[in-house]
Amino acid sequence: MTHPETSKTPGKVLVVGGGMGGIRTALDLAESGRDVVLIDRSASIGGLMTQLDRTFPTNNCDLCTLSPHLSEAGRALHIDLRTLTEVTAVSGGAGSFQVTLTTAPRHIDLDRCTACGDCLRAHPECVTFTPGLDHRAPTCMRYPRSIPQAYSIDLARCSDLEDLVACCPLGAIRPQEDPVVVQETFGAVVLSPGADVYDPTPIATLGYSLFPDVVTSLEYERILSASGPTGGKLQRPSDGSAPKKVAWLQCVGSRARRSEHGHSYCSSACCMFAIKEAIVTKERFGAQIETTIFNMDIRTSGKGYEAYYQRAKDESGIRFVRCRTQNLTASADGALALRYLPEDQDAFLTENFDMVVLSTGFVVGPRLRELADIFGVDTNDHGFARTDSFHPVSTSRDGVFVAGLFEGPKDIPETMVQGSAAACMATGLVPAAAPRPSDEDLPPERDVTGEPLRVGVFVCECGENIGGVLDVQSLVDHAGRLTDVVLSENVGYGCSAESMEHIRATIAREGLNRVLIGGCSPRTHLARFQDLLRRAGINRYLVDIANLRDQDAWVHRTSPELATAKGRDLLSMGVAAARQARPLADHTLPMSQQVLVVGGGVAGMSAALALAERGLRVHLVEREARLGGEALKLRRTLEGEDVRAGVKVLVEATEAQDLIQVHTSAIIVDHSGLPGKLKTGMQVGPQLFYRQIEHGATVLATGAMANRPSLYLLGQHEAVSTQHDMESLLEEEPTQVLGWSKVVMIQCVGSRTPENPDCSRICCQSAVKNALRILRINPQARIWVLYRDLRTLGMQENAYAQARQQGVMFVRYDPGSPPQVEADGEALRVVFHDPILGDDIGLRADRVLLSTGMVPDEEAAEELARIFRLPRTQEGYLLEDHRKLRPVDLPTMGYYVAGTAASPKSIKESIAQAQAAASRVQTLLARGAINLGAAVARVDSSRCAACLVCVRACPYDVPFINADGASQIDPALCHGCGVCAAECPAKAISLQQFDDEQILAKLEGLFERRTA
Amino acid sequence: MIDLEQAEVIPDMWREVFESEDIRFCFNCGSCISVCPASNADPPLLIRRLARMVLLGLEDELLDEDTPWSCVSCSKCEEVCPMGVRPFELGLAIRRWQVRNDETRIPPSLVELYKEGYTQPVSRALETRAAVGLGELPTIDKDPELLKAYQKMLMATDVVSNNDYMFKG
Amino acid sequence: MAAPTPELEPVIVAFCCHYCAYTAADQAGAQRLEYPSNVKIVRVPCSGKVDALHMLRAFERGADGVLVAGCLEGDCHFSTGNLRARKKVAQVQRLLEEIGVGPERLELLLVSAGMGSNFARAAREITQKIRALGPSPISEAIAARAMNRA
Amino acid sequence: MSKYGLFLGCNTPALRPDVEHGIRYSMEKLGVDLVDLPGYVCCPAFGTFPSSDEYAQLAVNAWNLSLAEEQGVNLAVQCGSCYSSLRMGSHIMEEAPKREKVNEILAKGGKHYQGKARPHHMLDILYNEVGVDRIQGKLQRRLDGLRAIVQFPCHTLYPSDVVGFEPDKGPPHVLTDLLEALGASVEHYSLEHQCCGGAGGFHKADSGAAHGFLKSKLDAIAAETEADLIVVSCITCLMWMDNQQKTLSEGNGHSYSLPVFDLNQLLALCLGAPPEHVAAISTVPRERITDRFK
Ligand SMILES: Cc1cc2nc3c(=O)[nH]c(=O)nc-3n(C[C@H](O)[C@H](O)[C@H](O)COP(=O)(O)OP(=O)(O)OC[C@H]3O[C@@H](n4cnc5c(N)ncnc54)[C@H](O)[C@@H]3O)c2cc1C
Ligand SMILES: Cc1cc2nc3c(=O)[nH]c(=O)nc-3n(C[C@H](O)[C@H](O)[C@H](O)COP(=O)(O)OP(=O)(O)OC[C@H]3O[C@@H](n4cnc5c(N)ncnc54)[C@H](O)[C@@H]3O)c2cc1C
Ligand code: SF4
Ligand code: SF4
Ligand code: SF4
Ligand code: SF4
Ligand code: SF4
Ligand code: SF4
Ligand code: SF4
Ligand code: SF4
Repeated sequence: MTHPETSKTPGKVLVVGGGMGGIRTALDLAESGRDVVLIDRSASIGGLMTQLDRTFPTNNCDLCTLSPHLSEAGRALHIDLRTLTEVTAVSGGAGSFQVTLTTAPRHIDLDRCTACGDCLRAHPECVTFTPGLDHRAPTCMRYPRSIPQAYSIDLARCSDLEDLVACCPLGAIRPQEDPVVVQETFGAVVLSPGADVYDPTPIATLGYSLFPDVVTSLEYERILSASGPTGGKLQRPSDGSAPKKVAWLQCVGSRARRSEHGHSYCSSACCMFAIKEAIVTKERFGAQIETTIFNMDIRTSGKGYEAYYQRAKDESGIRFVRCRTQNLTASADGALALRYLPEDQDAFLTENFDMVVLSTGFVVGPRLRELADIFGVDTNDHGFARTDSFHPVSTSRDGVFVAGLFEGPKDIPETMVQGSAAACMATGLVPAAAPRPSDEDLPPERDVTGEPLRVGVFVCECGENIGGVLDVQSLVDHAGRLTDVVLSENVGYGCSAESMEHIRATIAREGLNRVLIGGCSPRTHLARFQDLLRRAGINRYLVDIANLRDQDAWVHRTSPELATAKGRDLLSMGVAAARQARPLADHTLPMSQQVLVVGGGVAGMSAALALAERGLRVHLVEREARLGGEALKLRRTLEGEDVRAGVKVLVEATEAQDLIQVHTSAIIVDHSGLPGKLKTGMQVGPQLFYRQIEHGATVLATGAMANRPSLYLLGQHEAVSTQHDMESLLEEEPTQVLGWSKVVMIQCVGSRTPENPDCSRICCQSAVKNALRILRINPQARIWVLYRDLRTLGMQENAYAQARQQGVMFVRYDPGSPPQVEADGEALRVVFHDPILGDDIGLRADRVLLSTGMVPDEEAAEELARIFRLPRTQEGYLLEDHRKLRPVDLPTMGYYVAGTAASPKSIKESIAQAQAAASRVQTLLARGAINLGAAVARVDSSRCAACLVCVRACPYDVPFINADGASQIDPALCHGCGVCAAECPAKAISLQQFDDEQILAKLEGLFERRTA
Repeated sequence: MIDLEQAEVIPDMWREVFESEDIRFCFNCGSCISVCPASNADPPLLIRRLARMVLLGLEDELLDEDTPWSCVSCSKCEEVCPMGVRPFELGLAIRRWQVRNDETRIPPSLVELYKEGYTQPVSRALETRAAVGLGELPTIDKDPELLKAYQKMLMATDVVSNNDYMFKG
Repeated sequence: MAAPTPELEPVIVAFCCHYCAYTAADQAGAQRLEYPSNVKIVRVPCSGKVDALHMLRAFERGADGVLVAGCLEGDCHFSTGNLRARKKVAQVQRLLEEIGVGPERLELLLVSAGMGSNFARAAREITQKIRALGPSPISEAIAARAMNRA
Repeated sequence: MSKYGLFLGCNTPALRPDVEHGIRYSMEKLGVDLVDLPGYVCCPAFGTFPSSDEYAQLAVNAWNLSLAEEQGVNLAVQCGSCYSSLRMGSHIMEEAPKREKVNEILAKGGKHYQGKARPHHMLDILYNEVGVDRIQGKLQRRLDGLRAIVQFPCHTLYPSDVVGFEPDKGPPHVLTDLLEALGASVEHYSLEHQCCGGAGGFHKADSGAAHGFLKSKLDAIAAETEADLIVVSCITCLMWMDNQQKTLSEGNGHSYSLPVFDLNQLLALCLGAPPEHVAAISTVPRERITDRFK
């Protein structure tokens, strides 16, 4: 071991865990100017998501959504990424934690390794990050594009060390490496270490260790995944055949009281991922594959998830069976037979399936418990970090925050929200860092515009990778003969530190002004070479890469001559395009540092406070006369917290904050301006005085409304009320409750219906909460809860069990035959069907409580969306930019959403999203100016015919016809897709970095020889 | 239809039947019945349905149920029940409750057990035993004092003392 | 037809969107999946950026086949660029029909970034198809002209 | 090796004493001391006191357990139901207040149960105490060439946290391992882990269904294996699977005639016992197997 070294750089944040949560946190912190050390104990970052196929609710490929994030994380100057690293000791406190970090040896020098894979081919036994074939082996649970792009060596499994070291052409393998232990000081810590996935082996009846075709969901994801063990083919592990019938068994390891069956809470994400897996199975491998999901309740409570579920059922033809069967036998023909009795039927069925997927949930394993101990943070009985409703990402230890699965079971969107929220909280303890030295040290940029073209070509051999297939010398010679090429050479490993320096020096010495690298993929390496050009003193956009490795040598290994011929073509194309390259400037706009927060509920106040506490000036606009929103009507959370007290603290803090200007009784009436400098007008007070605010960012926290549909005699009979009404009654008139001998609660009243399709998410737990409160006052009361699916997510499931333990009866009803409620004098006559008894039950209830949930405030939301030009979902909630990866950002840059304005959620979730929104605002404003990159569309107004084609074509509604009668594209808004350029009939638009000249030049380059 | 205002309904019947709160944790998941051999019988033994009857306190219906008696005591339901309801033991408890409320439910074998100690003629199977080269066993009838003590003990149990007419004579 | 010399091998231009198709092509490499070297890839930000002009210019300069490749439906990084690409490919196919090049020489491919094998398969298939069709009339004319000159 | 009180229950000594003989024979050869339990009574079976009075059940359980305790031994049990009844009873009586209450009743019969004596199933003793190696060292003959299927006794498996003795989580294998140690090969089939359906009131409530249940097993064995015999380790399984083959064959067209053995019988045979002592009683003829031990 090396001696512990102490580096004192205060003002850093430590992020533990590089999954979705950790990456989001680190990115937000870095973007708001904080220095971050992001550690992960595994060899690459990405966490669970890297092992998944496609992820709900968008069902898109994880690789295309994840990789940009990973490279962002790898690139960001403020992020110090350390893999194979764990925390081994912690002392100190908020503002100054002394943390000991131990990095296990990778045995590969990251600066040298080019991820060529030679070591893996020579010694597969000891090189990890192998897409192996055993779908149960942890080593294969890797994805082929990892960050960092390097392998790691497991010395313990190596037989021939000497040979291993020798096989690496770059000498990157370092068997003698020791663990590195350092002590560093951090102002704040964010824990995002995820959770483990439940191992179903102990539940012997499920046959996991007996039958190869019984797999966990994670294994099934691997089988579906294009980068998985089967190469993306759906195959049964036993015999490689394609399954025709697949069954999912839900809640494996979850929702159990006996530890033999796992843990008591609901894992929250597995209903959705099972549905997703079934959909993907049908979509990708054939609609005729029968998919059945065995469940107790389907818990699809997220935004749009209910529709996802209904579509799965009605359109994809996925079958849902209510039975938690554990009768699994192998049938003679190698299939797996399941025997079950659907809840609403009276005949048992035995049915054969080719594969059975166990929907296993999340657990906190011993290593995570250890981590919690090291940090001394409180955990709940199940090992998850303890937080509370009003501090959703704060642990019991000051300065230590938490995000993602480690806080409780959740999916990616919720993880991303918490990741941003935790970043926000951490910024309160760590001021923005001074600009990185590398930002300043750059030489001035040489103006190359007038210069004659001087193209330099550098061809990599990349060891055997390119050199082993292509005739590199002939390529170098070929390139040297191309027009304007003044230098062409072989650089061995182009991206190694030595070669990079050589290329930089050569550019300067030879006065090159265009550069082409013949190497690997621009996707992975262009940024490095762009930085290199900038360091060499010329504009970063003057370089391109001809993809000789991934798209030539690697795919044509068996026909080297043809491959070399193609290599020549690629270089010709590259040089032709390079000759057309122009220096480009990144586009920036200055930005106002004020923030507008619309809506003064818990979300709006929390966002405003978080921003103000970090030094930003906030205008908080509330249409009502007082702050507080819906939460004012609540008394207790399920966990027993006093909501009124919590809201009071928020209101007082908001009103006391100098940097927050509260505008109550204010109505927003107009909105205009450019990104970064927006103007919003409102009318305030009874006199409707007009006021205008200038702001750089906007947070919408306008909430949703308590629903109140006229169903089940609501509003017509005294004894029928909503759960919402119950809140104050239970606190203020407990004696009323003493008189009730029977109470019936009806769930999903006005939610999960065609008019209001979303699940309201809060009303199942509210019913459980109120049932327990009623019993506390009147233990004699008999309570029935009539439900469709009981949706007590995460730890709420424990309260559901507690309610049953205390005698609350839960009976499922079918929406097709809902309960009947009739007046019976002062009381009510209720009749419902009990599927378990197969009979109707009738009773006289003293009270019927309706779980009416919430609905978007249709009028207000529509008006607001119109003023701010923001899209809404079909249901009427604000629509975020990306449901999964950017759940707080609205599609237009600079607008964010928080709380129930986005979708139904609890107070805790509303506040988390508010803090997340504050974090996103900080990342935006920290830049002082908006950098829009260089890939933007430009209109040559002299050619524009004002035909409106681009106006209609742009996916983001950017172009408009300006006062001069020509199309105008605001670079601040353009996303750079180039669609408008492609569509414009007058060819008046060009997309910089990809303009037509460059693309056409490639074609000319390719066909030069033939047409010449 | 079961009218909870009309039917014989005892709200706290579960306590009388099973004593333990375990039963109240049942969430009708169906694990137990999926593995139950006796769920193949007609009528099927459906433990979760019995649990529901107990919890609702449907006294009359439960007294009439024969299905608890078709259990093979394999206990697989106990193994698979995620909630620790102990369905097999619940079935036994229902039988006991029926026995307590309805003497015709008393298993006739109890009398044999009281008188001889065994459900089979263990002490009389001399020939069968001799045929395979085994002698007599020290069965309880060999020691009349002990048998008497055993019977005295049984007499101290509720089922025997409450129905002593069946056992005496 | 005479045995094809390398010079007479068909040339196929593949316009690949950066986020999915180009990544899939890289994936094919990472997995060492082989396909004919006739396919030459041009990287574009989005399949929706591929202009009729680009496709036609490729044919005009001698391409025997053109592939426009983008993300799966619903996955487009720019929301709907790939749908635009689909429309434009259909338009250009009609045009190719009219000018006698034949619509079957132009194809649209939608793949996700992880589908290296789909990309490789598509590359094999289009090459096979174009081989069967023979050189495009334009590239034939170009070749003939070059022969005459020689 | 330790000493056990042999708890025989009712069925074995009365109806299938050859199994008893087998146990006595093998245990002696393997150096396990077995003592009788004078005055033992029915475990009690689940259909008796456990179905009518919990304390009566526990008192009878405790009666039997106290007999062993008096001799300072644990119980060795072959019958699955006996084992389960005793095991579950002793488990319940681990709670001191319950045990005290039981002892009040037990005192009327002059007995006391301290909670020390524990029931062990024969498979448990053979596998976890004697061990496969020791058994193999003592074999005089082997079952080489025979193909068997096994019937796991449910009562020894479930609920695993109370009665289980399998060395690891996951599918049970104690019985198969022991059988393989004797040289037989064990074949697997789809319904392997399903109950035989023979105990309790199932066949009384619906004999058709109970027979159907067994029939599906036997059919699966016939279709999926080439088994020469069935091996069980519970007297109920033995009698049910053996006797009912005849019933099933009657008027069925198909005749079922797969010999059924208790593992202890095969073990005794391999350790040198004569079939007339340890494998004499059966419905399905089993000379096919026993002849090789003549
Ligand atoms: C089968 C399956 C399918 C799923 N499908 C979906 C889906 O379709 N859509 C969706 O939204 N969600 C899905 N999820 C849920 C989703 O994976 C999680 O919500 C998400 O990955 C959580 O991210 P995280 O950052 O909290 O944890 P993780 O992704 O688990 O990342 C945690 C990281 O921390 C590292 N780490 C752990 N301990 C330490 C330590 N002590 N020191 C340093 N580093 C440490 C780990 O190596 C890991 O890289 C699915 C989950 C599963 C199991
Ligand atoms: C019936 C019901 C029961 C619930 N039970 C629970 C529970 O038990 N536990 C729990 O944790 N959560 C519960 N919740 C959820 C909880 O109330 C919300 O999560 C939380 O109050 C949302 O806060 P918010 O700030 O996002 O929205 P809101 O509280 O709705 O606040 C939005 C604010 O914006 C204002 N506004 C709207 N439009 C405009 C505009 N155009 N201009 C200016 N101002 C505007 C509104 O007046 C309002 O004050 C329940 C919700 C309901 C409806
Ligand atoms: S550069 Fe060396 S260490 Fe890196 S992958 Fe290649 S052989 Fe392995
Ligand atoms: S109910 Fe909860 S634990 Fe069960 S599968 Fe659904 S999300 Fe997972
Ligand atoms: S009652 Fe509310 S939370 Fe429960 S399922 Fe219905 S809408 Fe969802
Ligand atoms: S490049 Fe794309 S985003 Fe930009 S204006 Fe054109 S169509 Fe719109
Ligand atoms: S498509 Fe071209 S010509 Fe038409 S309005 Fe847009 S820029 Fe002008
Ligand atoms: S113990 Fe009885 S109720 Fe339970 S599974 Fe076995 S037969 Fe069915
Ligand atoms: S397995 Fe347990 S919880 Fe499930 S239905 Fe049966 S008794 Fe109820
Ligand atoms: S998203 Fe659009 S840009 Fe992406 S890969 Fe696809 S077509 Fe292309």
